[in-house]
Parts: sequence; C-alpha cells; structure tokens
Amino acid sequence: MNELTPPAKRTAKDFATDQEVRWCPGCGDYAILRAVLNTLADIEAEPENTVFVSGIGCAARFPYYVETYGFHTIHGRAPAFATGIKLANPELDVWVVGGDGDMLSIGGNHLMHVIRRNVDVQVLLFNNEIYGLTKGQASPTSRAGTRSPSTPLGSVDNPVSACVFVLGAGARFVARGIDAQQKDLPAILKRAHAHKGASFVEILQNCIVYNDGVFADITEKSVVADRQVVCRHGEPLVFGKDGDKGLKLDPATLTLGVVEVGADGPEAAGVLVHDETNHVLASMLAAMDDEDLPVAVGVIYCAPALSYGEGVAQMKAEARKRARDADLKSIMHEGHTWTVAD
Amino acid sequence: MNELTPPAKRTAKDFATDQEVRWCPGCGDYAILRAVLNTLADIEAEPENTVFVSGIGCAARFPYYVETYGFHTIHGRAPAFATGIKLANPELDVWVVGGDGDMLSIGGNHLMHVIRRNVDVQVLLFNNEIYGLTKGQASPTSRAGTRSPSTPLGSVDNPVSACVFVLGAGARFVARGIDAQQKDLPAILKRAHAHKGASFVEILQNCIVYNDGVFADITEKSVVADRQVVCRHGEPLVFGKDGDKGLKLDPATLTLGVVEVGADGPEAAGVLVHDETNHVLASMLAAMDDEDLPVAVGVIYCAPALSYGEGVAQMKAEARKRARDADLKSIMHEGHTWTVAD
Amino acid sequence: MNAPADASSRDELEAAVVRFAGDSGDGMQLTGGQFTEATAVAGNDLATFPDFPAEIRAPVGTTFGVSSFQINFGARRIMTSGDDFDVLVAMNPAALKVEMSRLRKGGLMIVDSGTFTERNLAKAGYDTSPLEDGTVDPYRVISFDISAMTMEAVKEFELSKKDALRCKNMWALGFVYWLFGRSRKTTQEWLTGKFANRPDIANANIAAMNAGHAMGETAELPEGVHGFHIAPAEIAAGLYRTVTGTEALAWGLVKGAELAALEILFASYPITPASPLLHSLAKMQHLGVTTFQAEDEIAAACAAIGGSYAGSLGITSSSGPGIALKGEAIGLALSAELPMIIVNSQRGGPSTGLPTKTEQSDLYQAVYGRNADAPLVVLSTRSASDCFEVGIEAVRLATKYMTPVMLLTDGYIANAAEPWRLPDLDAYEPFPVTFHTDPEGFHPFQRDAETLARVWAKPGTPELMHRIGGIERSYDTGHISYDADNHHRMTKIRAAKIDGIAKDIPAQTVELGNETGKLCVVGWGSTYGPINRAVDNLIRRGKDVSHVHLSYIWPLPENLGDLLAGYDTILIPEMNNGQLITLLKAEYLIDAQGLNKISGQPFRISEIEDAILGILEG
Amino acid sequence: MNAPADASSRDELEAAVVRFAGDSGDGMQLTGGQFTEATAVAGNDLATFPDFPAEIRAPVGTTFGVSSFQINFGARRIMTSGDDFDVLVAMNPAALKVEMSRLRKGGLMIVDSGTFTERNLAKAGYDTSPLEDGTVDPYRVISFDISAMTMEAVKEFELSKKDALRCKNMWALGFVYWLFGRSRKTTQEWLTGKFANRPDIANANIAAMNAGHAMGETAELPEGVHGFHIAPAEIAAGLYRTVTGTEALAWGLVKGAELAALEILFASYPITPASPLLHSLAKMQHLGVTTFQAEDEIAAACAAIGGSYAGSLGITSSSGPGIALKGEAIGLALSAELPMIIVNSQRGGPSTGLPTKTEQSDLYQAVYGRNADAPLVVLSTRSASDCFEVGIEAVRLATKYMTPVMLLTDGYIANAAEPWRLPDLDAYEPFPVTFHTDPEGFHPFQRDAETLARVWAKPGTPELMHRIGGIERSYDTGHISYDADNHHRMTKIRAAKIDGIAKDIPAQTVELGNETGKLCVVGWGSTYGPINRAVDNLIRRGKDVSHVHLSYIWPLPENLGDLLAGYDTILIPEMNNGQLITLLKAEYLIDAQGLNKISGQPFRISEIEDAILGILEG
Ligand SMILES: Cc1ncc(C[n+]2csc(CCOP(=O)(O)OP(=O)(O)O)c2C)c(N)n1
Ligand SMILES: Cc1ncc(C[n+]2csc(CCOP(=O)(O)OP(=O)(O)O)c2C)c(N)n1
Ligand code: SF4
Ligand code: SF4
Ligand SMILES: [Mg+2]
Ligand SMILES: [Mg+2]
Repeated sequence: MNELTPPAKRTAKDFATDQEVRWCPGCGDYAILRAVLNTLADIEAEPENTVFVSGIGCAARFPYYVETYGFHTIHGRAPAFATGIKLANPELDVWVVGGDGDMLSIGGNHLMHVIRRNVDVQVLLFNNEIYGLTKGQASPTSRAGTRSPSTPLGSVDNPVSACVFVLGAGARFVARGIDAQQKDLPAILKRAHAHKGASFVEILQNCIVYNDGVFADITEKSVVADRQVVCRHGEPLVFGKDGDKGLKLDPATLTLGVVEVGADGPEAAGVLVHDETNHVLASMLAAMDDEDLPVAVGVIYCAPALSYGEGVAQMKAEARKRARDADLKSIMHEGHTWTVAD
Repeated sequence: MNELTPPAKRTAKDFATDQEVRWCPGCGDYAILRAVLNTLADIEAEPENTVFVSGIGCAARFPYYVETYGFHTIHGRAPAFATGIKLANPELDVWVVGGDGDMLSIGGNHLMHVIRRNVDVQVLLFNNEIYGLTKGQASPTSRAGTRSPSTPLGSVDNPVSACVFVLGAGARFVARGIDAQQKDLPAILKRAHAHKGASFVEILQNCIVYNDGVFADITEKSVVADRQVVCRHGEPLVFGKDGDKGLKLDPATLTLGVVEVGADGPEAAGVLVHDETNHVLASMLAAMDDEDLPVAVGVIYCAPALSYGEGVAQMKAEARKRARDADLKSIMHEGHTWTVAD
Repeated sequence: MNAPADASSRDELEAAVVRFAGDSGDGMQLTGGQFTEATAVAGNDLATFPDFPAEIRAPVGTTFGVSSFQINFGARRIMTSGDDFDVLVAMNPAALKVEMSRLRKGGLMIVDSGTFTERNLAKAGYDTSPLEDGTVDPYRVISFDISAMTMEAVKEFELSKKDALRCKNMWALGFVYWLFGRSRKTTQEWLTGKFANRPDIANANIAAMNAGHAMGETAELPEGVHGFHIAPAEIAAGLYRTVTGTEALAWGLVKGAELAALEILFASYPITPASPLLHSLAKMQHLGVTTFQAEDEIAAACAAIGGSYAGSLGITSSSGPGIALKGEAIGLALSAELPMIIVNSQRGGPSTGLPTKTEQSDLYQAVYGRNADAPLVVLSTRSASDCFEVGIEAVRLATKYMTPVMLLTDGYIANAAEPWRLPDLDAYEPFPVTFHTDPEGFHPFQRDAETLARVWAKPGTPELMHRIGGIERSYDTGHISYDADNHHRMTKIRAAKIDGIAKDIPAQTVELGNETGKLCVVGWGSTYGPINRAVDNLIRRGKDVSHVHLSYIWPLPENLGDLLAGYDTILIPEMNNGQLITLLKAEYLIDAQGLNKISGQPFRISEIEDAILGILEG
Repeated sequence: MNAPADASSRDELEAAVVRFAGDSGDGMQLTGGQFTEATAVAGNDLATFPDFPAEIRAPVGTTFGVSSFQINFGARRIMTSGDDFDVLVAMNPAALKVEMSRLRKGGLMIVDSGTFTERNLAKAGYDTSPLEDGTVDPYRVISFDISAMTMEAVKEFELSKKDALRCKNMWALGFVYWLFGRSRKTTQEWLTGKFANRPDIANANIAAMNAGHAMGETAELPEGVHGFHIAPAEIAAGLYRTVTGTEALAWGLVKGAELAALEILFASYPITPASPLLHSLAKMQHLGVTTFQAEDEIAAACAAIGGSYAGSLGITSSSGPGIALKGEAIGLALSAELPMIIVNSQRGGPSTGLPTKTEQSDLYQAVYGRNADAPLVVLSTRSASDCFEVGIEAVRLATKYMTPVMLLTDGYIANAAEPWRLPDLDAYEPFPVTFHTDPEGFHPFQRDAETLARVWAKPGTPELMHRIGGIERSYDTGHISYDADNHHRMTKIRAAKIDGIAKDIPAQTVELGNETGKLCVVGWGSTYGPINRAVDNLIRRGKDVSHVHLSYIWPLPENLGDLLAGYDTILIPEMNNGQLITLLKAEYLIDAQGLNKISGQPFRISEIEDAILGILEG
C-alpha cells in the first residue's frame, strides 16, 4: 500500500509510538524527545529506513518512543551495534542514543572508535552529569566534588568533557545543544543528520531527580544570553544581551577572552569569527567551562571527510574488481589439487 | 640486611632480570628496555617499591625483563590494574606498559580514565602502529591503507593519534620519544617519572617483522634534524640542521607553519617559544603528522594538577575526621536497636 | 515487652501480612520501613519484601509506576515475607489494580478514595471505579479520602499543596499503626531527626500520622474490624536491629577483613541491585575500606585484583550482566592465584532481563562461566542476616587459599529487611594473613603443602621482587612455562586446591527433618525461607520430609553425597530453570526433581508445600 | 598414481612420521607445508601438526624459539599426526634438544652439523656436542653441514649470506624428498610463483632443494638406510586438496550463508589461534562477506549482532579469553532471539595460559558460561575437513531457530592440514531465510508454532517498525514486559526452542564398534583422530570397544542417552580436566570415567589404547 500512495508528510506525532513514556515527570529527556520527533518530521525521515540504537540508561530508553526501528541493546555498546548495522545495510539512517555513563564510562572506547572510523551515524549523548537509571551515582562528567551515593564525600575524579574528548578522538562533526532549548536543538540535530560521517551531539539534559539544576548557571532564562555563546559558521562569536560581548583570541597565550563589543561592532572589537572547519578553534570553544567564559553551543566543528561506509564500499569494489568472478568453488580449487582415480 | 647497609648505587644491569628476552632480534623494544633500565638506575629507583604493570602484546612482555615487581595482566586492562595497585598502596612507584593495540584498541577506555583521574603512574605506550604479537594486523594507529592480514586491501579506518587522544582525555603530562634515540628517551622518562599524576609517554617503536620502517621517514639519521622538532620548555621550537627552521603560528588560521631562521635568530623570525603548560599549543604540536610539519618529540605538555592519589587521601582523611572513632560496632548499633529480654 | 493497653479489645492474630502499595512518589518503601521498625520493636518476628518498578519514577498513577512494600510479622518465627496479604493499603487505583488479586478474600483493603478520580482510574485502566462496580466486594474495604484528611490535618503548617500531600503516607501509616496497636514513637523520632532543619515538614508528617491513628479510634469500621493484636514472638534474648542483606554483607566483609588484618579495596560499577553494597561501603572509608567506582565492570574487577596484588583484599561486586564481563579478569586472578571476592547480587535475566526482580540464575555462571579449567570457590547467602557470616567466610577462604571467591546473593536478600540479633563482634576468631617476606629459596608459586595455597608476597617487600601473569607458570620456579607436563600439573593443582577446601568447611547439616527418609528438599540462597516454612508445616502435619540448604556451592561439603543418598527422593526448588540440580546430578548421579519458578518473585510457601505433597502423595 | 621408479630398491613402509624442527627463522612451517603437498599428491593419506612458539620470533638458537612441523603419512588411513617420529630433521642444536626425546629409538635423525657451534650449543644448553658425547647413540644419525652445502649450492646466484642461508630448509626438504621418493615438482612450481619478481631467490631455493635431493642419491648413508617407499593409500576417488580447519571453516560459513541466501558480517578481534579465520574471510569480501576488525571482542560481538539485526548473518570469532568477554552480548542475542555464530578456536588456559597450544577446555563456557538461564546451540568440529560441514550446519541452525550458535574448534584443528576430497558444492540443499514482511497482526516475537523461532523482520521493511532489546519481552506483544508469569513463560520458551532442535539434528551414530557392549569411548572435537585409531587398533585385536563422537554438544542428540546406556562402561577422553563428562553425567546419570590430558598436546594413540586396555583388562 505504502508503495502505491505515498503518505502525506509525516508530523512529529506520526513519529511517536503508542508506548507510555517512562521517564520521571519533568525529566529533560521529554524535551529532547520532542526535539527529535520534530526533527524527524522536518527532515522527512523514512520510518522504515531509520533505526535508533541505544545502550542502557534512562536516556537509552529513547528508542521505545520513536516510531522507527529501534534496538535497546546493552550498556555502553550502542556504537558497536550501530557500526554493525551500518556495515550490514549502509542505506539505513542510524541514530545512536545514550547517557554520559553509557557513552563515556563503560562505553568510552566504542564512542572513540565509532568517531575515529567516522561511521555515518548520528550520536546523541544526553549529558545529565549523573547516572540516572541506577539512582544517582557520579558519572565521568560529574563535576569534581559531586556528592552521590557512591561518593558521599564528593567525587575526586576530574570530569571529562564530552566534546573535547571526541575532538581528541578525531571527530569531524561536534555540536552541543540543551534539552529545553527547543528552537535551537532541532536545528542542531538537522545539521548532524545532514553531515556524512559520525556526527556527535552533546545534549545537556536535566535530571530532575538526581542532579536537578546542574546546568542552571547557563540555562536559566536570566543567564542564557551571558553564559551561552552560539557558534555560527562565518559569524562573529558574540553573546550577551544584544550581543554586547564577544570572544577574542590572545595569540600570545593562545587563550580566549571576553571583550565588550562597542558601537563599531564585533570586528572592530577584534571578536573571533567562528570557523567550524578549524579544529584548534573548535577545541578551544568546546573546552570553555569556567565562569569567565560562556559555554559554546551550536555546531562547534564540522569538517567532513570520507566516511567509513564510503571507505568500505570502495574497498569492497576493489575486492570485486580483483577477484573478477572468482566464486567459492574457484577459491576452493585454488592451489594444489590432485585427482584420485578409482 | 638491606636495611642495615644500603647497597651501592644500582646500575642499569642491576635492574635487568635473568630471564631471556624474547623479542625478535632487532625489535625496537630492546632499545626501549635499555632506556628504561638506564632511567631506573639514574633515578635510583627502589626495586622493591617499583611495579611494572602491563597488558598483553609484545610490548607488554616488558615486566619480565625488569628486576622490580611486575604484573603481566590481561589485554587492554593494565591501567585499571595499576589504579587498583596505587589505591591499595600509594607508596608504590607504578609504570604501565603496553602497545598501541593494548592501550588504544581494546584498552582505550581504561587509558582515558586513568588519564582523566590523573592517577600517579607513568604510562608508556609503545607505538609500532601494528599488532605485533598476533602477527601483524592493523591497529588503531596504523595509517589508513595499511595492508595487513586482516586488511589485505588496506585498512579503511582513520588512525587515532595517541598524544592528541590523551590530551582530549585531560592528560596533564604528554611526551613523545623514539625507541632508538637513547640520549633523549631516558631524559623524557625521567621527566615523566618526576611528574606527579598520570604521565603519558608515546614511544615510537619499530616492529622489524610486521611494520619495519614505518617511522623511517622521521627517524632515519639523514632526516632526523628536518623531520623532528624537540620540544623544550621556554625555548624556541626550532629544528633542522643547526636549527635553521622554526615553527610559527598563523593567528588568523590558528595553524602552525615552518619559517626559515635567519641570521637574526628564531625570535626575529617569529618562531614560537615552547610553553609546555599551554594546552592549545600542546594539542597543535601533538597533532603535527604530515610532510610539511616536523613531528614533535620531547615533553609536549606538562601542567601538574592534584593527583588522584592526593584527592583520595584528602577524601579519606575527611572521612576519618567525620567518623571520629566510629568503629564497626558503633555503626552496626546505629539507628534503631531494641533488646529482647529472656 | 508488653503489648499495647487496648490489646484486649482486639482480635488476636498469630501473624499478619501487610502490603503497602502506592505510586513511586508516595513513599511506600519508607512507610514500610517505618512500620518494620515499629513492629520489630514491638517484639514480633518479621520479614519484608520491597517490590519497586524498574523506572526511577514512572509517570504518576500508572500501573507500572506502582511501588510496594510487604511485611509479614507475627508471634511465631517468620520465615518469609508472606504469600497472600491480610491487609492491603492501596494509595491509588493503580496500586489497587496491581495488588488486589493477592489480597486474601475477606482481607482488609485500606484505600485513599481521594485518588479515585476519573483521570487516575483511566491511568490505571479502569472504566468504572472498582470501589463502586463490585470489584472489591470479596474484601472488607476501609475507604477514606486520605488525601483530603491529610490536607486538613497539616493545614496549620501552611505547606505547599505538594508538600502537604507528601504526608499522605504518614496518615496511612498512622492508621495501620492503630490497626495493629503499634507505637508511633520510632517514626516520630525518625521524622524529627530526618527533617531537623525543616521542623514544619517534620511536624506536618507527625500530625498526619496522628490524624490517621486517631481515625482508627473513632471511625466506623466495617463489620467485625476492631484492630488486631499480635503477641511478641519467642525470640532469643539479645540486642536486635533490622538489617538488609546489603548492610549485613557490607559489615561482614569489613569484619572479615579485620579478622584477616587486611584493608579492603572495593572496586565496583553501579548496577541494580548491586549498587547499594557500593553505597554502604563508601560510607565506611574510615574503617580500612577504599571504594572505587570504576569506569566499567572489567576495570572494577581488574582494580580489585590489582589491590590484592598490592596487598589489600580486592573485592568487586555486580549483578549477572556485569559479572559476565568480569569472567576474563577472574580467570587471571585464579591463575595468578590472588585472593579476590566477587559479589553477585543476582537479578532476572538473561541480558538486561528484569533488573529489579530477583532470581538465582547465575549459579552456572559462577561455577562454570569462564574459559578453560578455572575452578574457584562459590558461596551463597540464604537471608539478610546470613550475609554477615558468609561475608566473613568469603574473606577467610579467599585469603587462606589465595583464590577468587564468588559470593552469590540476590536482589531479594539485598533489599529485604529482617530483625537481627547483633552478634558479639569480639567472639570471632581472627585469621590474620601473613605476607611472605623470606627471600630464602623464594619463588612466587611456592605452595603450602597442606592448603596448596601459594605464598602472598606483595610489592614493597625487600628482595622478593618477582613477575607474575596470566601465562602458565612453572610449578618449580613461578617463571613463564610453556612446558606441556607443567601445564597439566598446574591445572590439576589449581583444581586440587579448590577441591581441598571441602575439608575446611563445615559438614552439611539438615535444617529440618530426619537425616534419612522419603523426601529431602534441597535448596540454596534466598529460597531458604519458603522451603523451611513449607517443610516445617508439613513435618507438623506428620510428613516425612527434610530440608537441606547449601551455603557452599563449590566445593560442595564432603558429606553431601552420602547425606542425599539417604533419601528416596530429592526435590530442588530454584528461582531459575534448574541449575543447582545439574550440579548435583553431575556430582552424585542422583535423579533429583526440580521445582522451578522464574517469575522474578520469591516462592510462595504453598507452592513448595504442593510440590512436596505431590511427591509424597502422588 | 604410480610410485617413483626406484621404489624397488627402497624399504617398504606402511606409514611414517616425520618431524621438521628448527629455529623460528628457519621456515620449518613452510618446509612442512611443502612436504605435505608433495605427499598428498603422491597419494598417501596424511595428517599434520604445526607446533610453534608463543614468541613471534624468539632469539635465534634458543630452545623456546624452536618451531616444528610434524606429518604422519601412509598407505593406510591416517587418523592423527602421529606419536613418536620415525624421522627427525633438526636444523640446530636447540631443535635437537627439544625434539629428540620423541624420536623413536633407531629412528632417523637428520642434523645440520654446521649449526653445532660453541655458541649455538651453549644457547641450547649443551656443554658438549650431543653429536659427539653419545647423546644421539640410540638413533641413526645422518649429519651433514647443510649450511655449508647450501651456501655452495646457491653461490652462483650471488645472494647475501643471509639470503643464501635462508635456502637451508629447501636443501633439507630436497633430501627428505629423496628419502621418501617424492617429486619436487609442486615445490618447484610454488617457489617460482612465490618469488616471481625475485627469480634469483626462486632459483637459489630450487638449486638448494636439488642439491639436497642429489645428496640422497650419492651420500654414504648409515647402515641399512636406502630410502623408503610408502604406497598410495586406499582413498575414495575424487578431486583432492589439503585443507586446514581454518580454511574449511571459512568456506563452510560462506557456503552456509549462500544456502541461507544471506550476506555475512564477520566481526572479530585478533587473537591466537582464531585470527587466521578473520584473515581467510577478509580475502573473500567479494563473496557476500564483510569483515570488520573491531576495537575489542565485545565490540566484535555487538557489531555481529547489529549485523544480524539489520538482516545479515552476524558471525564473531575468538578464543577462550575473548569469548569470555562476549558473554554479556551473547545474552542479548539469545534474549532478542537473533541469529549469530560465535566461533571459539580453543587454546590452553585459563587466562592467557598457553596461547599457541591446543586444548578443549571451553565446553563449560560454551554451554553454561553466561548470566541467567541462557541456552544456545553448541556445535563442535572434529577435524580440518569436518569444519566445512559444521560451518554450514551452524548457519542452518542459527537462522532457522533465530539463535546464537557457539561453534567450538581448537588450535590444533585450525592449523593442522589434511587431504580433503572437495565436496560437490551444488549438492547441498539450500535453506533460504524468508524475512518477515507482512504487517498483518505483526509483532517481533510472533513464533513459528513448530520451531518456536520468532519472525525475523529487518529494518528497511515497510510497516514493520518495532523496538526490541534486552529487557524481557511480552510473549503476546513483544513489548517490554515486567510481568512475572510472562518472564517464566519466556524463559521456558527460550529453553524449549533450543531443546527442540534435538528433533532436527541427526541421531547419534557409532563411529566404530558395536551399538552395545563392554566399553564405549565417547569423544568430541579434535580427539577424534587418536580415539578412532586407538579403538580401531583394539577392535582389530578383538577387543569389545566402540567409538562415539559428538558433533552436537547442545542440544544433545535425542538417542544419545539410550545409546550410552547400552555399554557397561563409558570412557571420555578430553584435552581438559573433565567437562563433557560433567554434562553427560548430569544429563544421563551415567557413571562415566574421564581420561584427561591438559598439556596443550593432542592425545597419543597409545595413551588412549592404554586407558581402554586398563578398563577392559583391569
Ligand atoms: C553491564 C552493565 N553494567 C551496569 C549496568 C547498570 N546501569 C544501567 S544504566 C547505567 C548508567 C546510567 O547513566 P547514564 O548512562 O548517564 O544514563 P542516564 O540514566 O543518566 O540517562 C548503569 C551503570 C547495566 N545495565 N549493565
Ligand atoms: C582478550 C584478548 N584479546 C585478544 C588477545 C590477542 N592479543 C594479544 S596482544 C594483541 C595486540 C598486540 O598489539 P599491541 O598491543 O600493539 O602490542 P605489540 O605486540 O604490537 O607490542 C592481541 C590482539 C588477547 N591476548 N586477549
Ligand atoms: S532519573 Fe533523571 S534522567 Fe532518569 S528519568 Fe528520572 S529525571 Fe530523567
Ligand atoms: S613482532 Fe614486532 S614488536 Fe613483536 S617482538 Fe617482533 S619485532 Fe618486536
Ligand atoms: Mg547520565
Ligand atoms: Mg603494536
């Protein structure tokens, strides 16, 4: 039937399943789900050719709520499953979803490798800086000193920055978004989807039960303008209400600082223009996390390169070319054979 | 006896075991072993308080050849064993040894976490860009297109850079050395040992059997001067025979380039001065790997921070302070108890 | 202890099962915990069963968001958390929907009618209100608008509506306290302490509890309901507390390490239902414990082994899927012959399975679940308080024999609470570890002739520098050895060392019944309670049935084979598809029968009774 | 085929065992491989055993650097690579030291006296030369300065000394070719092909071989040695080649996938001795195979499962320690009920153990080595050529029953070569997979009433969008279900599905001997050869003994229990400490006896004969 009369353009609702959503009331995951459903409608995703793959965690429950194919796998390994899925069927549009524990604690290695191989999937890391599903232990992104059931006196580990980490692993697309920012998030997801190769998106997500308000200092309405800088390729890195501030590079110390943007505008103030293809700049932007500097959101880095799928396809074409039409039989008969007569 | 009359200063030979070394003749590991034994003698290491921990691989055979304590564990997990050893006995001086497959393929996650936690160990990664022990398959550091038994038509993966990766993971000490360069390597190892917290040293190592000469383009006597730049804190990043070349930063593009050093010296030529505490510079130096730029060796980054051991010690002191002298009994008797009389 | 004053006017019961059920947000676990305290203090024996959903906090009012707490208490010895309930407290329609079927006919149903709104009914999947459409006719229903009454009771404290309604559970608790003539004292104290810096909240909760209690005095109750009295049980004299398996195990491990004169390195990675052990030990870091939350289960196992290598006692802990990941590392520990304890809090499987439900299906994995010939010690716990003793024994065997010990507990034991007579901590015989220090003829695989344990020489010891690892080691020198006969010899030694432990553990005893006879019910782990009660009941009814319960899964007690041979039939109930039965069949060639329940729920006593009768009478 | 002309003047032998031993650098594996080809072409039956050190290339001249290749060939059916050698080629003192003890007294020892220098003798741990101090007296020694003679033979090609000496092995091969009247043709062709772009090297090697061969004609040989003749064996007519277990398995899997009309996603991580399977399949990527070298074993297993989820056949492969790491992922595959093949090339363990030695100690892990009740199919291979059939069967069962299949092979089978009559590839019955496409009443856990297999609905199929995972699934809808009874039901179904496969596999047959009787020797895997030969020998000597060999480890063939019950005694030889025996005892309560060899070496025929006689006569 589908074949005959293509359905009218799908809405976000069409991408929702009939399953009851089982996150805590008020969980940031609801907002992210909304943003993803809107994105799927917007990009006119084909449900039957789309797969959501996840590990384990609250975030990883995601696939149950999206009316596409979905595989809720095991803790930390979603990128490996996704790689297998893409190798088996490169036509599928694969999204990988997981939390900060799933992807950076037990799954850090698989994340690194799916990134360095540049497998053509979208990786969405829901970072709530805590283990939600297991009731609130500190995670690799929890700030030092985080008190949790497993760290009653505060965690001693230094947190890892998701975006800085994947940049170090060779990511070609890195973006950061925020659960509640429904205007920006779908746009970011759309860019991630458009990028060929591994697209990494860190989504700051509020765990209302175990880590409520960790991002308040940058997401509260009142501070958004001053604490977030939106990265837009080719545009000056300004922020603050009506862009009164900007990021400036001190070439001597290779550090970023904040300058007032005067009447003559950003350029005059020497504000950096965002170049999403520049790895060094991206690393500096991704790393900004102290009070003096705003947090970078939007597309921090995008420098496409040959995707793993393309590389494999080329390699297999080469294999076929060389083999000409050597079938199994001819291979088995290669080398020395001899006949025993009766 | 030891207690009474401390032995005369130990020589490198004193740190060698009686075990026959089982690497292939001509393997770069022999040179690294020599450098380590010299370093141990030089720093007057205490054999009984020193532990070499390794995973599995040719490189990981290392502990058998060092007359200290040694634990040849399982593939990829050495950093986790080392963390446990340090937690159990912070007094021990722990060295972690492994290959590129051991530490970046199966063990990438443990490497990332030992680094981000800043556990006070020296991590030596012998990078021969191949799986030696399993007979020559491509590794995560093998250059794209590497032909190997598992990639007969050339590998399609993009390699990961060990130094860039650990910088992304939050390393506080990153250095690079070369197996055969016996003057420089011990100096680097000495710095690594002196650094409190996780010290990461990538050692380019020639696998004469499965990857002979991968580093020839930068290690051949004839090209060393032009293809290697030695990072020395506070000194200009010059290279080439009698330092006729230098690295210069283009602040506009945030890229490094090579300049001729004229008669007026490096400063006049605008050559960068190495600042080993600058993370951005370190990342740029670590990333240099194409023909136009030399490969950075020496101490690329060193910016000490609180080590994991120190953090844990503080936390436990705090725990003792709070608990006062609550012993097991008092804990078991906490909360509601009641007496049943006979 | 003396029973409440109004005891006389109440119905005397020998025991009762009460189930508190409500929304995840209603604080039922807490309510149950409080009732447990008060009941224990009142001198009853008891057993509890917290039963909560996999979701952290499922949407309000949904059936899968129902969180329940069950307690069985009485004047006699209580072996299980009970089968059918005598009293069900249902704080909303979903709770009623989920739990009603197990309330015995004629049982007491206490409901908050205030929550039976259109919306909540719909959420629970009711078209009409079960309170009106006859659904609840088989029961004696006590229906109050608890929500409203709570709001009323706490209004003086001017809390937000949200906070005010949060006191609902205390109202219900107060009523149930009245129902069983319990003192409110423990809860009052607890509330005051917990909300020390929010006295308004504390007082509001206390007011709600008192209101609920007062309602009992005054309300019109259904025909024949005028409160119950349950006399104190015959309980051995001593100082008591309630304890969960998690607490008891944490304390047992710490005590064990103290007896071994070792520090503990506890390395773990969170997973349900194992995490609470990590949480408990994390609070005891002033007692020679270091806890380490590793990046994954493999790292946790490796860090623990590293800890043992360096001279601490390395302990790791997880549940089924996480234990599976540790298999390779455990193989190193047993081949390098280092002490190690692996705690497995079993849960429903395979794979993610039923994370919050209990099961005992990891016996195969514990005994056989590693590559190659890789024997180790497997112990199991039968109840919350038993965890303390098993914890100590695990430390003793791991350190004395330089071997990994797998300690099997399960989600039920980990979370369930029971009264526990606090042991005299000074009465335990120490078993201090002596580290090897003598360089004379030293090599790392020197063995004790009797235990076959190798020496434990830790880094930091002068003149004992050595290298060990996972490659086969020479029996004579400890160096790497690829020698064929040596590998055969070492494999046999590793097996013999573990087998030999059978000589060092207590002979298997019979819990109940005769030493020989018609039928022996053999169990292990948390099936102890229901099996014991079922066998006890039937022995009272004159049946020839015995109960044998294993604590040592591997090696098995030396006398077990002969003991089992003395019965005509062996019945093995397990909360899995039949695993211990495989082990015993292979060991003793006995034609045992299995009774298997794989529903994530403990056995009901009746289920085991029926199976026994089926055999004896069938 | 016709025997060489000079056959008459030679000693007639029924079979012979030759062992080529030298330094890792001496190319013994290659020499053995060439001799194998020539011998196969000459019409003998044969079996080989490559035996190399764990080190890639240990220091020259050391005993642990010795690399050996053994071949047993004859005019009769050859079942094993042989026990003691008739001929030993020792290219240096270390090789002589390591191998001499297994050369039978009076056996022929061919040594390169040129390597018996002070230095090499010292390295091998000899104070005096064994050639002079009487050490080799029990043997018939043929000692040449092969090094010098090779240099001489190749000097016209003006190679570097290093390259020239590299031809030594060809000289030795040439001599052994003469010794057994073999044709040099195959080797000559191979050399010309291999060194196509270095004709000098090719010709030098050929010259060396010819020189060695010529030496046979001319040299003064010890008393009574004038070459041997071994007549062609009675071999079924057909086209033959030599094949290793690795090759046959790779081809079997590819053939199986072709029959199932599927592509293969082969995801693996290198490990000895499993890597060669990855290498073989990597060369077949034009035949519907995609190979993926993952970052570790876990990722490999997960990628394979992902491949199956997406509609390919996911296959992963490793050895013991790596398989241990896959346990958790395999649990997902079997609970999500996806097809998957896990190949385990077993090696010596536990832990790193003896990586290059063979063992069959992962049966426990295969059958029981996962958390929870997690049954799957376990198959085993008995010989190199058998791998082809087992590979196909693994594909059939995995896809027909939507289940993981564990395929157990071992290092011996993987590396050993044997002659193989090439099967008619068109004679195999296809078993194409039909993916589910019908939306009508679809849910992902709809089952086939007979096989109990669920439907396979792959992404890309319109209107079948669905979600699956590791949390327990509802029997009726496939959605997540925490329902207690559903979990019980699903656990039972998963077990029943696997048990039911017993109806779909061949009944167990008896390889040799009577269907009932005094003694049955039950084996599995690579012990096939020695058991079969030992039983054959003893049957010829009139003993009442039979051989039963299992290919299906789980589920077991339906008739196995009754079959085994027909024998007074069961003997189970295993290259482990007793694992199949546990399984059979538990299943059939039979009091079997074990014969266990855990030395990383295959059984000798005599070892099994002795055990059998011990039982029959003891
Ligand atoms: C092998 C394994 N180890 C541990 C767990 C337990 N576990 C489930 S989710 C989780 C981490 C959850 O944190 P995160 O990934 O940040 O997701 P969130 O719940 O915060 O969204 C853990 C440790 C598991 N299910 N499987
Ligand atoms: C769990 C496990 N997987 C795989 C292996 C096989 N293995 C041993 S070493 C190795 C990689 C060796 O490469 P590298 O780490 O670079 O060390 P190198 O030999 O090159 O020094 C592998 C895959 C193993 N021993 N254990
Ligand atoms: S625990 Fe936190 S992350 Fe998980 S569902 Fe609840 S609010 Fe969301
Ligand atoms: S294989 Fe390579 S890395 Fe390994 S010992 Fe030989 S030369 Fe060294
Ligand atoms: Mg999280
Ligand atoms: Mg390497």
